[in-house]
Amino acid sequence: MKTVIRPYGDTTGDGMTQVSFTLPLPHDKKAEGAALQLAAKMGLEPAMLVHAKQMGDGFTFFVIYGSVRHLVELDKVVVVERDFPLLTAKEVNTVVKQKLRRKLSVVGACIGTDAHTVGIDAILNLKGIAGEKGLEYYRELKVVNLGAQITVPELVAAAKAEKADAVLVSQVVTQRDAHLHNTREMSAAFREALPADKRPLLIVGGPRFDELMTDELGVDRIFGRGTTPREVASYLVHALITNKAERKKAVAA
Amino acid sequence: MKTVIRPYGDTTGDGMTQVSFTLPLPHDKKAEGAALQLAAKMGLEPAMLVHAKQMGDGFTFFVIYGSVRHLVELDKVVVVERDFPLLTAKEVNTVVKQKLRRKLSVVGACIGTDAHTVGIDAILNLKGIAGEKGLEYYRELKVVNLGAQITVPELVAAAKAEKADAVLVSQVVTQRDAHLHNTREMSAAFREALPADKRPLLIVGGPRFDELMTDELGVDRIFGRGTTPREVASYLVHALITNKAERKKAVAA
Amino acid sequence: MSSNKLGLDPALVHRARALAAKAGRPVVDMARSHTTVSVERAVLRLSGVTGADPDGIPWVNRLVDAVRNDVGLGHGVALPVFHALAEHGLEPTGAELTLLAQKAAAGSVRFDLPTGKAVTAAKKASRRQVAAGIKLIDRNRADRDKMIKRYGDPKQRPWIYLIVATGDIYEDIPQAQAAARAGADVIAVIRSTGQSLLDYVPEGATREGFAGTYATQENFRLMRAALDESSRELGRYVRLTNYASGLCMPEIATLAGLQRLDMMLNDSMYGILFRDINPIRTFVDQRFSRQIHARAGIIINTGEDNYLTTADAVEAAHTVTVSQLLNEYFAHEAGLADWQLGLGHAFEINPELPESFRLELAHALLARELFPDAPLKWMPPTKHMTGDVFRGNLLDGFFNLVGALTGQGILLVGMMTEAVVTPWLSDRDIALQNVRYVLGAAGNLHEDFVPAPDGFIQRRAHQVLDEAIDLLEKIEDDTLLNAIADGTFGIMKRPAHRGKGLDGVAKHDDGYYNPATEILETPGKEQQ
Amino acid sequence: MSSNKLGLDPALVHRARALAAKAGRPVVDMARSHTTVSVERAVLRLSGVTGADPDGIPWVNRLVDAVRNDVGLGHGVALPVFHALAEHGLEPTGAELTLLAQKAAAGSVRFDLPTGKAVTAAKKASRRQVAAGIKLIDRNRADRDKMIKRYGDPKQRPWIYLIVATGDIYEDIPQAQAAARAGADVIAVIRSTGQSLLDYVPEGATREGFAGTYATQENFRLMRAALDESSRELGRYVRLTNYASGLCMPEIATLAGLQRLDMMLNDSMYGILFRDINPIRTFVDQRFSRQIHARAGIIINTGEDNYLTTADAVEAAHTVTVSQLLNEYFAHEAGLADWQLGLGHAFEINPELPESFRLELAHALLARELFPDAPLKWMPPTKHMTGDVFRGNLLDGFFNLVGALTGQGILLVGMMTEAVVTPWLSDRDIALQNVRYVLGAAGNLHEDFVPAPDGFIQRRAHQVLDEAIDLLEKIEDDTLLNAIADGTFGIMKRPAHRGKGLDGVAKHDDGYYNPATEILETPGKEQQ
Ligand code: B12
Ligand code: B12
Ligand SMILES: Cc1ncc(COP(=O)(O)O)c(C=O)c1O
Ligand SMILES: Cc1ncc(COP(=O)(O)O)c(C=O)c1O
Repeated sequence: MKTVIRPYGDTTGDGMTQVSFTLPLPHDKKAEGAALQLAAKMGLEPAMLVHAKQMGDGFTFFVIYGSVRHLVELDKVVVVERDFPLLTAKEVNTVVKQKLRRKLSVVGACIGTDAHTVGIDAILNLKGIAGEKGLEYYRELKVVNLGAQITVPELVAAAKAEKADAVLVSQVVTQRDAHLHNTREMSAAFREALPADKRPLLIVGGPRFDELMTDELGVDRIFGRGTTPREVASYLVHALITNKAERKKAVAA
Repeated sequence: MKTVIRPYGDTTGDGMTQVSFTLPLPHDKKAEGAALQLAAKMGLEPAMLVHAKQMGDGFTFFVIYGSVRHLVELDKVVVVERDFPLLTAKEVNTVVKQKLRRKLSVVGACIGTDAHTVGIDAILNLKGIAGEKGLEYYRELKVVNLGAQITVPELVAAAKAEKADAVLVSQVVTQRDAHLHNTREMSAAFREALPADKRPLLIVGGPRFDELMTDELGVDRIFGRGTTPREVASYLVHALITNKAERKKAVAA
Repeated sequence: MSSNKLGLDPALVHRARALAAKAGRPVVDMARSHTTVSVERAVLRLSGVTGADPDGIPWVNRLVDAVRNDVGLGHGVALPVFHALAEHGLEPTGAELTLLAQKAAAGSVRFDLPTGKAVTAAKKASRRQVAAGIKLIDRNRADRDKMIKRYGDPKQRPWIYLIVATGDIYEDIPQAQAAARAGADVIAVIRSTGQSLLDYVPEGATREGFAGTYATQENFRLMRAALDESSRELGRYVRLTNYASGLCMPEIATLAGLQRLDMMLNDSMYGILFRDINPIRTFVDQRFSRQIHARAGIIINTGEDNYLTTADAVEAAHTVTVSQLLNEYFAHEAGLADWQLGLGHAFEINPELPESFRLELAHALLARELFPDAPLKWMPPTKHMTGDVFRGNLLDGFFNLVGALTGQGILLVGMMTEAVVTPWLSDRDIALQNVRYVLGAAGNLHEDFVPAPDGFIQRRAHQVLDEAIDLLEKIEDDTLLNAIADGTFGIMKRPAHRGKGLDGVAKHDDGYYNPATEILETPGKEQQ
Repeated sequence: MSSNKLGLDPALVHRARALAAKAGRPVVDMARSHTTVSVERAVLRLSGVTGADPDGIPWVNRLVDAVRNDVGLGHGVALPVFHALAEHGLEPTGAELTLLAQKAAAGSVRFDLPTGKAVTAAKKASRRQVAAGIKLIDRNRADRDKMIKRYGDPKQRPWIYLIVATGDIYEDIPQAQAAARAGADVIAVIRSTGQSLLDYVPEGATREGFAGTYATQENFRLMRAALDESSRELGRYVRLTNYASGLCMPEIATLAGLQRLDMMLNDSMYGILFRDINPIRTFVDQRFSRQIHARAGIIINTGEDNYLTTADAVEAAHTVTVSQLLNEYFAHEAGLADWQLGLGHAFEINPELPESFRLELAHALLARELFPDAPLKWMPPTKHMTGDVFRGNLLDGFFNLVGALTGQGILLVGMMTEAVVTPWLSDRDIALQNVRYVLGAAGNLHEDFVPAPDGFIQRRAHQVLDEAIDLLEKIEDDTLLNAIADGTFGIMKRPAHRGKGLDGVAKHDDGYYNPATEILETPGKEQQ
């Protein structure tokens, strides 16, 4: 496969791209020029301003098409690839039973003022999602789903009470970076409440997270759009059992 | 007014922008990473990849939202502002009659293989557009509309025969830059066929032209999306009569 | 539009209504025999207590807490408060009541239950004072009527309802005005995510909500004033909506009446199901809040649409119908007229499902024909919206078309970015353009829409009604509270004695007195 | 779908058809008494002449030009060519005919009209040779039937028709295959902008079209082979379309038959109106090309949709109807069966116009009910599409809905980028998703769509039919050629003796002989 590619409109290498945005300007030639300036800064060259519509007094919406001059360098793409094997429920149960020799304890919640439970329920509840059963279905996992709008202190307390091996937190509302603030608050609270070796594995999930931000947010793993329960279960087994040695090392360092 | 602005999603300065494009990759994590890399190069930071859909074997369509970090510098916006007064039909006729003292001769056509005549007809034909009558309505203008798919030699010949003061050319098809090639061919042919002082004013129009490209294309003026006949008539009077002195100077230089 | 395109059997419809009344009655009885901190705070707000302590806790909260501490809530706060007022030589005015609250907070007032003549005096004083508050509400209603007369109602049905959700009232205002100018008939200011679980109403103009702006009296006032300006400008009365649901339902309802809001989200079960608020607390609060809305001429919007975000829109279609019937019963009981019932339902069927559009038509038409005189609030697709905004705008168009074909009263405008962000300015503009196109181009297509006799649409509607009746029978048998506990609505299981805010509920003691309820339940005298 | 939702008066419909026949008859007579360079070249192509000179001018052109130079076209080329062949001791095979062309181009052959027995010999030889060509067409038709039997037709009506337009056959192929995989039933390869005015058909595989790919025999072959592969893969016969219209209509029609294309754009007036091709040239070419299509089992697509890009879709609605009736008449006359008539019409009413959607329904349903057995080609909005691609996708959705509600046969899929670019890969995908949603969700809604008796839709349809009859009366009076000259269709004025290609027309002399016409007009013998 080539390592340098460009967007494709209808011909290889044409770089064709569509952009839309609003500028806080009434619609006139100058505003169109401003929109084209921005398109140029974004790398569209040449750019066609194909639609402009004034909204109210002082805003104009633009649609621009054009060829973007940037190259996509595939060898420099950074992603969180799944670095653990995808197990079946049976395999997960077997590993937990044979290696951990007790039930693996999971506490889940939707924290802060966020009340979107459908995502965390999809991961935890029996019903699951996309044809996969949720973690409750796994015989060797003990799941406590605290539900929505749980405060961080409540969550820490529950994690302690349940001797949680892993804490799963969902965040769906992202306006003003609510999800990032809440996650940071949560991970800080766990760091404060528990010594590193007693701290549960911290996992957050939600449709708008950047999976690369684990370090910045102080969590062990981030799951994004379209996560399935099996992926999470497999990761739990990997991080808490199969790969425990490495984890210990990392913590010590 | 501020001279530096940013796109507006729902809060002043948030920079919010929408982008979509296709990459020639099957859909997987790596492809999403590639899309995000491109978004970053376009200046979206942070960028949310909100939609990815594989099409066929080897292509994936992406929709990305995010805050674009570029600033729009209003004082650096370059546009072709109307630099001539907008006249009524009556005023146009009066100026032509009093100053030119003969009918102003206009030849129009859609050149090359382009057969989109609606645009040039809107400018030239009686019927006009957007409630404004076309140039045929102007008593003091003599309009010859050659129609579609006119070759450049045919156009030059007609311009000579009609002693055209101005030649109006329409180009709508832009695939593979057809409009640019045809316009360059046309202006080169006029340069070759006629000495500078005999050459008619060359005007091109069409929905996808960049109005700033006059020099590159060797024409006097470019009219874009939504042009009205009155603008064109006013420009003709300005360029050929009112402002003739300047034009002569420019030609001499 | 009051047609009979579905050929519903009137006897069946009557039976469904009767069952809903039977199922709802015990809950009403419960609501009539309990009060809550928020009901009592609402009474104080009607009496003119305003403002908050330096920590932002409203004086109504401090006062109710103090009374409760001293004598409990079982008699209501009116008697102990107005009794204390008299005892301390204060005048029965809002200002002096607020002073009393401050003193109480400082610990310099103790409350007692009056006895003998003092009871009559306290009752009279409190009733007079609350009546003054209700008079303000009445005046607002009259003002609204006048403005509607002057500026006119929207030319078309459905009314176009748009959401504003920046979190900052000062960003909300220009956006709301722009939306109105672009064609919105109703503006809803979405609330910050945390607010419904706050057991107090924040104060003042606010700028820091998350995914919504705090509902405060001042924000209400600012936005209503801005929309009055827009109404004048546009020659069309632009309505304002906010959310009553939550732990402060009665108070927010009251503030809405005091600031001339025009519609309020007010559902009998939303708080229970989607905010895990205690069911008893909710039902008690709900009844009072609806009495206020009835008086204020406010149109309520119920929340059945939400069920379809957690449950499947086809499987659970009948639960929407059941809930609408219950909401209707509770609303009538609280004094609301049919024109005030913006019963909710939504376009939430998986668009991949064959015949999904016709199923939507069946459901929407069923609601329309069951409640011919209610405006009905028609909610756009949310659950099956994705980041594919092009597809999103298309689905919204078909949603709008169902709205037009089935004569919905209030069309909540869908946003193509539903799955992405709270609406941007441009999203709203694109969405309104969508609505305008559909209503302009196909607004009268209902004349040519005739569900085939015994065809797909009719059969589906009949099936949903049958399922609704079956479910109502079960509920009547087993009680509504148990049904809620079992996850009947939105698959959310909410036992009657769990959830937030139960500690704010008190059973009426003998001699419970609430001047507001008294006035609201015997209309005529104070009402002009 | 053959319903009577409009309550059209059968007598009126009959009258409209009779008028069209009367108006069309003189044009048919003219076509029967003239030939053109392209008709004659088509005869040579059927005889097996292939290839081009080093400048890319096909040998059929060189040969026809040589014959014309020597003896004119009035007797057709068959006689002089096969006579010369015999004279030069060449065999009547494609290869030797091509050799003859090369010799003629080199000036080493002179053509004469045969006389006496030589006439019979030349006739016989040419007829045998052309019959072989037509046999190939027949075989392709049989192959198509077999493949349809094996792979099946699309499951749904309308068939989904998608355009590919890169200009490069090797980019077109993967895009066409991707489109087929994504659900396209018919792939149309748009032609390069200049081709229709070329008086020859380019040769070979081409990569440099503007906004379309050249129609060449080799490009046809490559694409048909690719789609055969897709048909196998998908278990559904994927049809291929190209454009016959233009100066080479008869030849391209022939090549389409020879390469098993399945549909062809073939309108009686498109070339006249939109390419300024001479009317007589067009009508002569058109008749021959349609006879070929009839034989090849190819479905034609007419071009009434185009009128609505230059004329107003409401004002000119009846001109579409008139043109459909004329196209039907000419098609029947040329031997096409009803199932081969993809008569065109379009969703081109200004979407800002009140009731625009219902007007579209009225027009589309009128076409449907006037031509109950024709597949009808339903064209998407183009003129009122703008750079607002979000709105564009919405309009396309409502266009798709009209298609489903009125039982259109062939749905040309609209692109949200219509006003911007020739379709991108992603545009096609978004467009197909749109179609799938509408057909899946509302494909059967026509069952519930019953235009109100004497309501808006019925009245509009009746009005358009009345206006069409009025116009046909005028045309019959004044001749079709004059009507065209007056700008009746698409506001384009095209006098009968102006326009391109008139010099390629010749009146039949006595003894004109065309073996292809002879075979095509007496079917049965050669046809299997
Ligand atoms: C359903 C829904 C609701 C329901 C929630 C019901 C419930 N019990 O959850 C109701 C109607 C109550 C609701 C209310 C509100 N909502 Co809401 N809602 C949605 C909606 C339509 C769907 C969300 C959903 O259920 N997705 C399906 C699930 C399965 O997907 P998911 O959450 O992404 O989860 C998957 C992955 O992300 C991942 N995952 C998620 N969490 C976790 C956790 C872990 C540990 C792991 C491993 C994985 C994981 O795995 C899941 C399965 O694949 C979205 C719009 C949309 N179409 O996305 C808006 C949306 C999320 N809501 C929104 C808002 C603003 C609200 C309100 C705040 C509006 C208001 N002010 O009134 C309220 C209040 C809610 C609150 N306090 O939080 C916004 C958020 C905007 C933003 N980006 O900040 C959205 C995007 C709509 C919008 N455009 O405005 N909402
Ligand atoms: C109508 C139309 C046709 C009609 C044309 C009829 C006719 N007699 O003109 C028909 C049906 C024949 C047609 C055919 C084709 N079309 Co066409 N057509 C359109 C359509 C729908 C509208 C164009 C239009 O009339 N606009 C209205 C006029 C008033 O606007 P305008 O041209 O922009 O003109 C204004 C200004 O630009 C300016 N202006 C324009 N010219 C001039 C000149 C001067 C001197 C001045 C001062 C101003 C000026 O003033 C005008 C008034 O404001 C567009 C899609 C769209 N919605 O834009 C496609 C479109 C232009 N067509 C397109 C194509 C590809 C074709 C075909 C090549 C397809 C094919 N291969 O078969 C054919 C062949 C045409 C050819 N040989 O050129 C593409 C071009 C793609 C591109 N960017 O390269 C478009 C964009 C559609 C698409 N997305 O594929 N088409
Ligand atoms: C009936 C009802 N009440 C309230 C809300 C909003 O509640 P909150 O402010 O708690 O998010 C909704 C949400 O859509 C609702 O439908
Ligand atoms: C009937 C018909 N023929 C031909 C064409 C295309 O012609 P050209 O290849 O000349 O652009 C069209 C365009 O849509 C058409 O409708």
